[in-house]
Amino acid sequence: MPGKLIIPAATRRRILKTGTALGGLALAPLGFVRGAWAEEGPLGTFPVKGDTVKFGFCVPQTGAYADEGADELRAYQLAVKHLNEGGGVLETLKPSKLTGQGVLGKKVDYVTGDTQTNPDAARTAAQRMIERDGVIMFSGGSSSAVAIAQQYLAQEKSVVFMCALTHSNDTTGKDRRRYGFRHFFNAYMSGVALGPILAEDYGKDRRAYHLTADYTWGHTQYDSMKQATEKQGWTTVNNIMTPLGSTDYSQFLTAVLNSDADVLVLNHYGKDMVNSLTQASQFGMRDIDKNGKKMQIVVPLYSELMAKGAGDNIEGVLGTANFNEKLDDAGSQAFIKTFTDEYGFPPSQAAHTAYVQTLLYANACETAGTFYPPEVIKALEGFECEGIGPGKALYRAEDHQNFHDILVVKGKAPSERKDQYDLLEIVKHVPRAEIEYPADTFPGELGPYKPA
Amino acid sequence: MNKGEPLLEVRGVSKRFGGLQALKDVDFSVAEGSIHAIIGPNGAGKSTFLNVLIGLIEPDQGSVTFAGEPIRGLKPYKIIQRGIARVFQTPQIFPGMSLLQNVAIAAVAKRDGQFNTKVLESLGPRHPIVDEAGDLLARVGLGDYLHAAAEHLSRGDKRRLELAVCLVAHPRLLLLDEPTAGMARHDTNRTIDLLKEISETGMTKVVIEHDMHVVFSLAERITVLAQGQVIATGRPEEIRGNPRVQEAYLGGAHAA
Amino acid sequence: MSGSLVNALTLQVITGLQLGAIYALIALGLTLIFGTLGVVNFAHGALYILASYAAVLVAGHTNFVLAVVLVPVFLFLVGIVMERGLIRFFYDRPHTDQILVTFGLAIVIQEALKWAFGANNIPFPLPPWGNGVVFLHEYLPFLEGFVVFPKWRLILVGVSLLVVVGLFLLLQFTTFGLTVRAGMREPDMMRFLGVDVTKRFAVVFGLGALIAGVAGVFGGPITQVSPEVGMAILVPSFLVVVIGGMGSLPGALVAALILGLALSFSAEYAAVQQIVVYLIAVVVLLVRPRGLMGKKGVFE
Amino acid sequence: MGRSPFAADLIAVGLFAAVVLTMPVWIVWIGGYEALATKIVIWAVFALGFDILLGFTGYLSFGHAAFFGTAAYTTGLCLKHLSADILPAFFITGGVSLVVAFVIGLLTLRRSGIYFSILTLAFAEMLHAAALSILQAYTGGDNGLTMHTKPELLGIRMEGLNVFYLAAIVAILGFFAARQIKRSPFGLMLRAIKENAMRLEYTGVNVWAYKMAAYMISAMYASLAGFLMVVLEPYVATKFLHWSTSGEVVIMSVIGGVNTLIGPMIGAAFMLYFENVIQAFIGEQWRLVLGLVFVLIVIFLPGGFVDGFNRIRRAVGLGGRERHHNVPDAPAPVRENRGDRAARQPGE
Repeated sequence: MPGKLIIPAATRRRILKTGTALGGLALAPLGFVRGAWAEEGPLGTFPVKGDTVKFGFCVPQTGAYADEGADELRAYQLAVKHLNEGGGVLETLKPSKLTGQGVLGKKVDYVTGDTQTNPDAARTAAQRMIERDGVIMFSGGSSSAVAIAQQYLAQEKSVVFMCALTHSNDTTGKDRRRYGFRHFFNAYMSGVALGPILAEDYGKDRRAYHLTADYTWGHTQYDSMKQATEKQGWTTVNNIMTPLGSTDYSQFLTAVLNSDADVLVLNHYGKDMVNSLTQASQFGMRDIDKNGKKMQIVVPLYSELMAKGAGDNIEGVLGTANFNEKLDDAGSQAFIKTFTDEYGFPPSQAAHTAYVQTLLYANACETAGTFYPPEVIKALEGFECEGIGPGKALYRAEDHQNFHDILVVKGKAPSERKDQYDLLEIVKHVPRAEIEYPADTFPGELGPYKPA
Repeated sequence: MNKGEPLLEVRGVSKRFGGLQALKDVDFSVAEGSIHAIIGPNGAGKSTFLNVLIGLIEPDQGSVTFAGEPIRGLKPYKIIQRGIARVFQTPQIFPGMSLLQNVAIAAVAKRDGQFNTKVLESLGPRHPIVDEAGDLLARVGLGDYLHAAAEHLSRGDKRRLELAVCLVAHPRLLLLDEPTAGMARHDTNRTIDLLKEISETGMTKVVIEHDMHVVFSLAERITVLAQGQVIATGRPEEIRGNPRVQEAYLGGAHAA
Repeated sequence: MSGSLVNALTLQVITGLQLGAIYALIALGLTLIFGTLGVVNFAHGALYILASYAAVLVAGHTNFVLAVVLVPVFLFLVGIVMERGLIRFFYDRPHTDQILVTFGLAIVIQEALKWAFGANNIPFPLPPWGNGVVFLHEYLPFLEGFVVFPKWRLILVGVSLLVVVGLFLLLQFTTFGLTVRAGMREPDMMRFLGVDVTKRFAVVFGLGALIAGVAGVFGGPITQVSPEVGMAILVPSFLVVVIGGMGSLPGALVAALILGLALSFSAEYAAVQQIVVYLIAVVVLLVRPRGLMGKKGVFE
Repeated sequence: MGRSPFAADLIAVGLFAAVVLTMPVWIVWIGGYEALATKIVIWAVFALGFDILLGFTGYLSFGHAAFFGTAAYTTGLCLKHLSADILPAFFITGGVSLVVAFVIGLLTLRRSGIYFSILTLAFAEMLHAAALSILQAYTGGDNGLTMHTKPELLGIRMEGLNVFYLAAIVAILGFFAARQIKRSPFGLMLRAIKENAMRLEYTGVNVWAYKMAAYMISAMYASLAGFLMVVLEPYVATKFLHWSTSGEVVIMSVIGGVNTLIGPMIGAAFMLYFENVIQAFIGEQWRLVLGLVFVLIVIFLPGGFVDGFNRIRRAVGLGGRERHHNVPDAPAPVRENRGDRAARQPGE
C-alpha cells in the first residue's frame, strides 16, 4: 500500500524473534499498527506449503441459483487464469502488484464446492476446502444468508472470505466480520441510487405498495426504498412481507390492486422476483391507470440471469445493478472482452464481482508480501483502486464494504434487444459519492485480526 | 351348576350403530371356573358383545362388572390388566417376531403391568420370562419352532400361538372368538383337548363358536344371541330343545 | 366503505378459488393414483414441471393450443412407462418404499431438467388469447368501481372445473370408471374376482399423469418454469390430499378450496400464512382422523 | 434374543467405538476431513435416534427436524446470550426439547400411518415458518442465528477434535443405549407396536405410553444432535427446521437399513460423504447421480446397506438374516394381503 512502510516477512520475523519474550505483552496494544506482529505463526491455513497456492470457490451448483453459481465459477476460473498467465483486468488495475505469474511466486490453483444455497451445506463445503485442501482464501455465494454464514466461519477459521453475490446491508453491517470482504453493493445503495430517478421518471406524487421477501435482505431493501422514495415525496401505502420462495403471489397482488397505490415495489430477488414480476404483469399492473397515472413496477435489485426468466415482463421496469456488460470503461471492457472470448457470451454481475474479488485478494497478498491473513486483511482495508469497473473503488476499512459507482438500469423491450443477453439498458451511472454513507449507519463489530 | 360367584356380570347392555341395534338389553353372567359358550346366527351381535367386554366398544347403556368391579368405560389395556384375555377370530399375533418373543411380550405385560421402563434388563436366553414362554409354547405344541417368525406358521398354529400369548398372562377370564374356525377336524380336536386341559386350572372361559361339535363338547352353559338379544341361556341339553333357538336359526336362514 | 369491502371479499374469494384450482389439479391426480393403486407418488410434482417444460417447447415452436393437446398425451405415456417400468414393482412394497422411490425419481427428473434447461426460469409467455385482464365489475353488478382479474387465472379455474367434470363423467359413466371406482373401494375384492386390474393400473397411473400434464400446461405460466417448482408444489398438494382424506377425490377438491381460501384471506398477515396452512392440516387431522373424507383403514 | 448377548455386545459396541474414535484418522485416507467426520457422527446420532422411532415402533415421522432445529436454536441462543459454556445450554436445551417433544407427541401420536407423518410434518413446518417470520427477531430469520461465541466446556475450548470426541462419545453411548433398549423388556414392547399395536393393547399394554416414550427418546437423540451441531459450529441455519432435514434423516435410515441401528448411521455417513467428497469429483450433476443411486438402492436393496451386506454374507455362505422390507408399516392383515397380491399378479 502506498505511503506505508512494508517490511518483508522474513526480516520482520528476524527482528521480532529477538524480542519474543516481551512481544506477547508489549505488542498487544499495538495490534493495529501494521507490521507489528509478534510472529507470522501458523494461523488458519497459513503458511502456504509447496509452490502452489489454493483458492476455494464455493458456489451454488444445485438449487435455484445454480446458473448464477455456474457464471461465478466461470469468472473464478478466468481470474485464476489471468493471475497465472496475465491478461484481463490485470492490465487495467491500478495500483497493482500483480505479476501475471501467480501470487507471491506461487502458481494459483483452486478447488470448488457446492453451497446448495444452504448456509449449513455451504459451511460444510467451505470446511472441506479449509481443512482438507488448505485453501488460503475462499469466495462465492449467491445469497446473503450463505455469505453471512461463511463470513462467520471465515472468522472462526482465520481464513479470508471474499463475498460474491450478497446484497443485504447486514453482510457489512451488523454481521460484518474482519475476515469477510464485500465488493458487491447493498440494499441501502440501491435505494439511494433509485430514489431520484423514480421521482424524475414517475413524478413526485406517487403512492407505493411494497411486496417484500420476508427475510433480512428484503427488510433492509424495503427500509432503504421506503426511506429513499419518501424523501422524494412519495407515500408508502402498505407493505406485505411475503414468504420466501412463494410460487404464487396472486393473493398479495389482489391486495395491491384493491388499494389506491399506483406503484408496486417488488423487494424480491431471484426466483421470487421473476414470479412476482411475471404475475404482477399478468394482473395487468403494467397496463392499467391508477389515480390518473400509469401504474409502474419497480424492482430495486436486478439480476440479469433472472431477468431472462422474466421474459418480456421486464420491459420498462427500473432497478439497480452493480455491473452491466455494456459498461465502456477500460476495466470493465478488459473483463467483458476476455470473458466473452473465453465463453462466448457476456458475463453477469455475479461473474464480475466474483472475478474482481479474486483479483483484489491476490493483489492484497502481493501488496502485503505475505499470505499471512492479518497482513492481507490490512492490505485490503482502505485499499483504493481503479480499473476494475467505472470510477474508483474503495474498500472501507471500518466495515469492509467496497464503494464504487453503481448503475440504475431499465428492462429493454423485446424489440430493442440485439440478442438474448441484451436485456437491460443503463439509465444512469450513480457516482460513488452519492451512495456513500457513514460506517456507523449499520452498527457492527468486525472482530479481531487474530483469534484470542 | 354354578361353581361359584359370577366372575363376569353384564346387565342391560345396549349398543346401536346408526340404524342397527347391535345389542339390546343384554344380560349375561359367567360363573368363576365355568366354560360358557355364546352361539347365534350370523350378525347376532356375538363379536360386538365380546368387543364391549374388553372395552373396544363402549355400550350406550348397561353395566359390565368383572370380579365385582365395574369395568365399563375403562381403556382396553386396563380391562385386560384386571385378568381378561381374548383370542380373536383372525389370529392376532406379532408376525415378524419369533414365537418366544410373541409370548414374552404378554409375559412382560403380566409381570410389569401396563407400562414399564425396564431398559437395563436384558431378555437373554436364560431369562425367566423367556423360559416361561418356552415352557408354555411347548405345552401348546409349538415347542419345535421357538425361534421361527410367527408369520410363517400355519393358520391353526397361529391360533395356538395366540392362545399361548393369552395363557401366559394367567387370565381369570379367557374370551375365545371362534377358536376353531377354519381348522381341520384333527386340529379342532387338539384345540378342544387343549382348552379342556386348561380348564383344569379353573380358568373361566367364554367361547363364541359356530361349530356345534365344539360347543357341545366344551360348554357347561350356553347363551343364544339373535338380533342383539339374548333369547335363551342354559345348559346344553336345555338349549338343544329350545324352540325359540330353532326358530332364530331357521329365521336367520330365511333372512339369508 | 361497504362497497370496497364487497370488492375485497369478491377478489379474495376468486383468488382463493384459483389458488385452490392448481392444487386441486395436482391433488386429483395424486389421490386418484393413491386411491386406486395404493401408491403414494412423490414424483407427481416432477411430472407437473416436466409438463410445463414440454409445454414451453411445444408452444414455443408451434402454438399453445397444440401444447394443450400434445403435452397431456405425452404425460399419459410417461405415466404408463413409469408404472410399467418402475411403480408396478412397488405394489407389494411398504408405502415408505413407494414414497422414497418416487421421491428419488422426482430428484432425478428435477436434476435432469436442470441439466437440460439450466436452473433458472425459462419464460413461458401466455398465448395472446389468454393475456390481459377481465373487468369483473362488468359481469358482477354488485362490485363497485373498477375490479380486474387476470384472464389466465380465470381460464385456469375453468380448466380445473372441466377436468373435474371430465373425470367425474369418466368414472361415473364408463365401464372403465366402474372398475376403477370398485378398485378404489375394494381393491382386494376386485383382484379376488379376477378382474384384470394390472392393465387398468397402468391406465389409471397414466390418467393421473395426464391430469398433472394439464396442470403443467395451464399452471406453468403462473408458477413459472424452473426445475425445483415440482418439489415446491408437491408439498402443498400432498397436504391437500391428506386433508381431504387419502384416496378421496371430492375430499381433495374441498381441501384444495379450503387451502386456497385460507391463503387468500390470510394474505395481509403473510408472516403467519404458512403457519395457518399447516394449522388447518393439524386441526382437520385431529378432529377428523382420516381427513375430511378419508376411508377407514387406508394408509394407517 | 441372541446367543451370548453380553460377549456379542461387548464386541459390537467395542468395534463400533474403535471405528468411530479412529474416524478422524481414516476419513482422511478416503478424501474426508475432520469437520466432515464430526458432522457424520452428529448425523449418526440423529439417525440412530430416528431408528428407535421408525425402526422399533414403525412410526414414520416427517418432522424430526422440529427437534433438531429447536435444539439448535435453543443451544445457539443460550451460547449467545447466556454463557459460552455448553453445560447450561445442554441442560436448557434438554428441558426445552422434552417439553416440545411432549407437546408434539401428545398431538401427533393420536394418529398413525401417513396421518401421523403429515401431522409431524405440519408441526415442524409451522416451527420453520415461525423461525423465518414471526420469530426472526430471535432466530435471525433466513440469515440464520449468528454469534461471536466460541463454545467451551468447563474452560476447554470446544473446537476441532474436541467437538469430534464429544460427539463420538455421545454416539457410542447412544449406540450402546439403543442396543440395550432393543433387547430390554421395554424395547420388546416398542417393537411389538410395529408388529401389531392392536394385539399389544389387548395384551394389557398401554400402547400410547410406549409410543410416547419411544417418541420422546427419539426426539432427545435428535435434540442432542442439534445441540452438538451448534457446539461444532456456533451458527444455526433455518434449514435445520426445514422438511428437507427431516427428509434427509428418513433417506439415511432407509438406505442404511431400518431397524438395524447401525444401518441408519452408515446411511448418514454415506450421504454426507457423497455430498461433500464424491460431489467434488462429479461436479454440477452430483445430485442427479445421487438421485439415481438412491433410486437403485430402494429398488434393489429394500433393506438398505445392511441388507446388501447380509446378502453378500449369505452368498458366500456365512448366513445372515433375510429381510423383505425396510419398514413393515402396516399391521399384519394388510401386509398379508399385499403379499397375496404380489403372488397373484402375473409377470412378477
